[in-house]
Amino acid sequence: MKLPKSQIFLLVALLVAGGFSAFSGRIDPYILDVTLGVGIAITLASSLNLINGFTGQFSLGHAGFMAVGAYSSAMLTTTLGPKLGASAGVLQWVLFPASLLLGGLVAALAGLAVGAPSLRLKGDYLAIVTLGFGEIIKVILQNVDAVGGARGLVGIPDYTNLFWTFGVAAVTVYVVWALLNSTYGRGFLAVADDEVAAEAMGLNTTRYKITAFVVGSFFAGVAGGLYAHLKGYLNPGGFDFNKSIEIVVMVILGGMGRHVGVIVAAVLLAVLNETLRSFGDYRMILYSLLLILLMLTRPQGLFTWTPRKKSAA
Amino acid sequence: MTELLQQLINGLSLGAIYALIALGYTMVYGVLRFINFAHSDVFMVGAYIGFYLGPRLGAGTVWGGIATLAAAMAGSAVLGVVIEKLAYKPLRNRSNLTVLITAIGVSLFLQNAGQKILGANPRAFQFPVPGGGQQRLFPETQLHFRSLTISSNQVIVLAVSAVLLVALWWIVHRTRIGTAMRAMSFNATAASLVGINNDAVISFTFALGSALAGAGGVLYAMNYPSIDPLMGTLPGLKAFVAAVLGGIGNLPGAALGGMLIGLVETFVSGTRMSTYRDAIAFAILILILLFRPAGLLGKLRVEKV
Amino acid sequence: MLEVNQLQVNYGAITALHDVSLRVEKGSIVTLIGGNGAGKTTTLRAISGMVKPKSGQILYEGRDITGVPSHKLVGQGIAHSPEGRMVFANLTVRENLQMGAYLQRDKAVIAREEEFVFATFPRLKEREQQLAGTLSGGEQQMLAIGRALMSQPKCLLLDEPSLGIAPLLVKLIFEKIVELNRTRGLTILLVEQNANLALEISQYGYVLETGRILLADDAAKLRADPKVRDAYLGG
Amino acid sequence: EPIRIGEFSSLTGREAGLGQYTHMGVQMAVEEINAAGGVDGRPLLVLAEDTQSKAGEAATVVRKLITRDHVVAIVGEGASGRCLEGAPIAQRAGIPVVSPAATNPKVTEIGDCIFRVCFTDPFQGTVMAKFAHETLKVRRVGVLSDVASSYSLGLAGFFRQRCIVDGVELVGEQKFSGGDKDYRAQLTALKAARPDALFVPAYYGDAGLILLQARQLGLTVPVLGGDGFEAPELVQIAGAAADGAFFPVHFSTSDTSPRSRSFIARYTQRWNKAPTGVSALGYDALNLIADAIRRGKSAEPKAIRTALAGTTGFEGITGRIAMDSERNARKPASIVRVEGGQFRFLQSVAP
Amino acid sequence: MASLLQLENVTIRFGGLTAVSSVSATVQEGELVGLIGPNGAGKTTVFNMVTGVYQPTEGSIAFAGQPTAGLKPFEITERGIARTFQNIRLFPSLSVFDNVRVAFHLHLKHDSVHSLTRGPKFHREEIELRERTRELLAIFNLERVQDEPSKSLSYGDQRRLEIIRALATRPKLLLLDEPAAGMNPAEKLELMKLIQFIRDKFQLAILLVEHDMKVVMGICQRIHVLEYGRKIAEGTPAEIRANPAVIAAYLG
Ligand SMILES: Nc1ncnc2c1ncn2[C@@H]1O[C@H](COP(=O)(O)OP(=O)(O)OP(=O)(O)O)[C@@H](O)[C@H]1O
Ligand SMILES: Nc1ncnc2c1ncn2[C@@H]1O[C@H](COP(=O)(O)OP(=O)(O)OP(=O)(O)O)[C@@H](O)[C@H]1O
Ligand SMILES: [Mg+2]
Ligand SMILES: [Mg+2]
Repeated sequence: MKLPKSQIFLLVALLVAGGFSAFSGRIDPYILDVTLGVGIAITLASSLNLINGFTGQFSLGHAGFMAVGAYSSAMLTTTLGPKLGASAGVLQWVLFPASLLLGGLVAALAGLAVGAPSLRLKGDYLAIVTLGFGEIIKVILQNVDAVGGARGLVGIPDYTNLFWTFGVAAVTVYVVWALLNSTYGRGFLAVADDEVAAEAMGLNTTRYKITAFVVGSFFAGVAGGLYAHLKGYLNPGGFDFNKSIEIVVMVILGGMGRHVGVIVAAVLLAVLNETLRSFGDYRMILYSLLLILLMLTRPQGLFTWTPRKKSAA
Repeated sequence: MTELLQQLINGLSLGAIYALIALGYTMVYGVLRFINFAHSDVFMVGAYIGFYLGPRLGAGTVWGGIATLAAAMAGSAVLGVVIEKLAYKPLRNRSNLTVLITAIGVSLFLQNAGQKILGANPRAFQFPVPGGGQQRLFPETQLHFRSLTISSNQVIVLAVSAVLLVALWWIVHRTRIGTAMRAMSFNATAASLVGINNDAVISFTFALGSALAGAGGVLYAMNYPSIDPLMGTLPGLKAFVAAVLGGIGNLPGAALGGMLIGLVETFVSGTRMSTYRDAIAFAILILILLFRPAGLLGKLRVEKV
Repeated sequence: MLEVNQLQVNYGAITALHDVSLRVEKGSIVTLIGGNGAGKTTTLRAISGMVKPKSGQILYEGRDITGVPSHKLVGQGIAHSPEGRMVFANLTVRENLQMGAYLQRDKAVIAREEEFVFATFPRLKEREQQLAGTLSGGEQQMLAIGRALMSQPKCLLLDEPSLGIAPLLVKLIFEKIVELNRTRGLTILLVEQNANLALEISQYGYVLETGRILLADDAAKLRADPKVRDAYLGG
Repeated sequence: EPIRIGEFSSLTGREAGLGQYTHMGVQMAVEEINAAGGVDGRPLLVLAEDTQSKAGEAATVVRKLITRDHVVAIVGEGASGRCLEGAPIAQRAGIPVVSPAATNPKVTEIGDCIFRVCFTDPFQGTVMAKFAHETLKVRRVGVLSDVASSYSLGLAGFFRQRCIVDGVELVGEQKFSGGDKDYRAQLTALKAARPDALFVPAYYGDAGLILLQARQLGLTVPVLGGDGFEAPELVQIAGAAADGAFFPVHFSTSDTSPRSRSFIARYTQRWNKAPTGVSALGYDALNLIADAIRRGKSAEPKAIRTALAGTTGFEGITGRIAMDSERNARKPASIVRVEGGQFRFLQSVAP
Repeated sequence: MASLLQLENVTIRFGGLTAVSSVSATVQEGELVGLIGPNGAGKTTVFNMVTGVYQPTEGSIAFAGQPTAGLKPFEITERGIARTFQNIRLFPSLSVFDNVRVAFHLHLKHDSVHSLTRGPKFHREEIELRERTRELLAIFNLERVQDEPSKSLSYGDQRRLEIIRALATRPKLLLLDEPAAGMNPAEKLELMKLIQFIRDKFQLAILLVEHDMKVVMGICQRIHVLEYGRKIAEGTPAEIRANPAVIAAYLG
């Protein structure tokens, strides 16, 4: 059977990730850490792009979904891992993906719970509700002793590697891309453009919005799982409003609803963050100035040469 | 009973400050349809202006206090206008999400430059007494009614907030520039077609909103005399929430939202549920929005198809 | 009164006007006709400062007003009733009209103009307190014209004033345009699809196609021109 | 060829105060050591990284310090949360970490490479409860702690445990969230419970306002705190309302020992302001590492670790330090009382 | 046989204002019916009630024999009513092509899952849809701008695109709200032909709101006239043209 181009892309991406992963032992752990961070950022930004960029909703709670995924996934590996008595390799290749899946599912569930009632809200009202949800999650995590409360969850095994990170990133990008590039998927864009007209064309706008929310949260949750097993430690404070804003910045800087632009923005911001480290406490000052400058010089998003909405699938 | 009353007073004085900041958010939003993230940092700068100018303006006396307050408002207004001109104006015809990012950039800049220039440590918002010792912005006394305690500062906060709110309402609803602001909020192109200078209106809006933030900063610092470059973020976030809760773009709504958030926080704080305070505040907010999708006093924009 | 010289306007990569020149004499009515996408709206937008021309020159009463922003032109006496109406949806009909007189400080004058608009469009009087956004399409069109009149312009740009207006009222509106032109000496640049009617009341006409002036002549001659009849007047 | 030592602390962000004071102590220690000819003839080079007071940064910067900068030991992160994030990575790489001020017991439980020069939460929580009970004769006590801070919750927990043992009644417990600024609601509720004393484990920024507002509300009972109270800003913010507060310090500026006096003088000279407890702890942490290198006669991480574990009588500014088997510094604490804006030494308490 | 669309005593009030008052009307299958009346008579409001944007305050609406009360707009579209808007509502940032393609969505055999798996069936359907989209665009000669975002079209072309988009939902009843607005007489003539062509080719009924009497009288089989929300007349174009009430209120 002839595989279409898009699926070949996905396969190749997965293979490349797997290939590199085999050498990860030889990669400088710091570079690896940053690279994995970039991969997670791509997943976060692409998944939020589905909600904020393509479907035109305004979520400010992506870090909340990420937290849900991170904690669920970490709880599974930290509680079940030691009991299984399996080798680290088995745990990394079997238990860990299961835990990522769990993180994604729990986050998707949360996405459904938040999305279903609140999607009739528009614009900033939706933003506030999602922001509120993120904060509620944070407060609850701070208060639950079983997950470490304010002290944080310690002792999470470091399973996150190149394969899982970039595999997930590739799958996310593929899913978002594939969802949109179909006649069905143009509906997301239509909802973003004009809800009244979309309804009149027979599109169930609520259904589209919920789908975007659930899929977006799912991948945010998976990204959370990766993050947990990269850092080895979780603290509720790490999933606050500022984290959500960070992801929103990637999406907007990338040009809202552009696949490649958002990926590049995610990479750029992560790399910028690291390169500026050498400037010590001027780092954030420079970072903020660069952010303003980027926006002023490329207001249409960094990478406008990527066609936004091609008619060809 | 007295505890309830005491909490009510505490909640109102906290809410009044949220209301002041929320008014600035709401005004800018009303005209430009975007959330000015840097607003909460203008609030911080306002407090620092008060901190540095206070001793020169005779802080500690009633008139000195008023002069300090006015200076902070003026300084913040200038800052607000400068930010608008440099960072937002070049993006005038772009989507408001684009502007949102520069606003976040400006916010980060003010916070971090603030930490570098003003120092990261909290400072005490107090002023030296000529003979030695420290004093507050306004002469302070505690008023006692039975076991109820009200600080004169709390009274000042409430009074100043009320005066500013009324003044603002008057400007927006009773003056020409106010009318222009409202017209712009509905349709900027049409507004320029009837002779409204959009840039002037926007500058004015920023000046006004930032002045309120500056006043809020000084009053906040007076009531909680510990200031630091990140002091704006939390009250800023809450004020933003208050503005939306009241119905973003709606002035009385912002005031009401601010008061409500202040009261909810205070009452929850005083109970066993205090650890869940923010969660409860947000849960209430979400519930209210689900039943009133345009906020408490907001009207859904009519859209005839 | 109004003179446009070799105007070019771009929207991004698209050139909407290539080389448009036209003149509107003081106190005259001039009509601009052309097919969809010809650039009629763009021409009006450029004159009233809503879009910045790439090149070319616009003179108003001898002054160069190229690139001057809309709000300044209102003060100089140019009013524009735009395509798409652009009423202030959340203000009432009355407030919309008063916004139209934003630069006018004399209350008596405002009241007089308001009377005039209400007399012209009694329907608006009936709907005085209704939010403009909930008006019917035709009612909004009346409001847009009325609002433009409120600034007491010397030169009025009308973009398809008859669009969405019932037949009886179309006649009425054209009568009023003539009346304004006669009694107040108002100069009018009219864009109309109802070309027959428009040319009937105009002294001069221009035909615009794909961003270029195709024909320019006395209105009566244009109406008689068989090519124009075929293409724009419906035979 | 300098000996490379890493440092990670919160130089910017919400807890920049803590990080910067620590960093100044570390910086001064290095300058002094190098001025005196270094360690065994080799100068020290400190590579400082900022965690921005943010979760997620510590893990990255510790990896960077280890693999990029090839540090042999790390001074790091006074905040317990971020220490818990960064330290496991150093543990895995076998690089010893000395935390200046992370008091959470979990920190040194990470593994045998993790040390600290400060006392722990159980220690100070217990000490303050004992002090309240025995010295102040408190029978009814109220607690106000910071829900977002593991430090604060930890102290409150150990304080509570000890109170139960001593039979002191806990009449009210309230929570706030760091940076709140308005604590009147909690204080009003606590006042209604009529305690004899309040225990407020909080950092000075919050604590100053809490003291101020408590007095404004007419709540005049003694307030007890943790080491987080110690900073000149406490008194600046609270003014006279700070008088009568009690808290334990690692190091007291009113300490009159020649060693302390000299440290204060040198520090003030160098930085133009007085040191705080964490400055002294940062200073001690670095000196302890230098001392371990000298004693182990090697700048290899393994040797440093072994030498650190064997520390018995290190004379620090914050007292004589001995490492116990849990790698916690065993050393006395002093309790001070605020009087007229000064921290007055009251008594010394041993573990 | 029951009518395709049946309005019975339909009334709607906005606050104190009765915008449509006890209107009854029908449209038969395959019929081309006009709805005319002065500005603000309630024509667009009738469209809004038929398509579920507003719910009538009183009275009932039935489509193909089924009451439509309580249905959401998209559910009504699913049953076979499509519309255009008086104030054009395209998807401004989508390309002309995608504006039409989205509207095919109702008759898709594939959904989100197929978009992901992208099997051969999915591709076949997509190719077919693309063909059909092009056919539709060709009706109005819009293939030349198919990759432009729809917001950059001129007013007249936007109107045409809206009609095509509505057709893509494959309606049994098409509601057109002032389709000829903004077109010159020559273009209007062309539009009239096209409307009739569409009706015949797609076998649908059309309800047309239009102020241009040439258009209405030229193509409608039957005309309803509203004034101040009430129906004042109904009949063939000839009857309407001669109706004194209509002349007084509307035609002049
Ligand atoms: N905002 C815009 N962005 C991009 N292109 C535009 C924009 N507005 C108009 N155009 C293009 O400019 C050209 C001229 O458009 P214009 O609106 O001036 O035509 P018009 O003569 O008014 O047509 P109509 O009779 O349909 O209103 C058209 O090709 C149109 O597609
Ligand atoms: N949502 C609403 N709220 C209040 N009034 C409304 C609303 N919708 C319509 N109306 C009023 O109902 C009346 C009928 O409006 P409608 O849009 O149906 O008129 P129309 O017949 O389509 O007129 P036109 O030919 O001008 O488009 C108008 O007077 C209008 O102001
Ligand atoms: Mg036009
Ligand atoms: Mg209508």
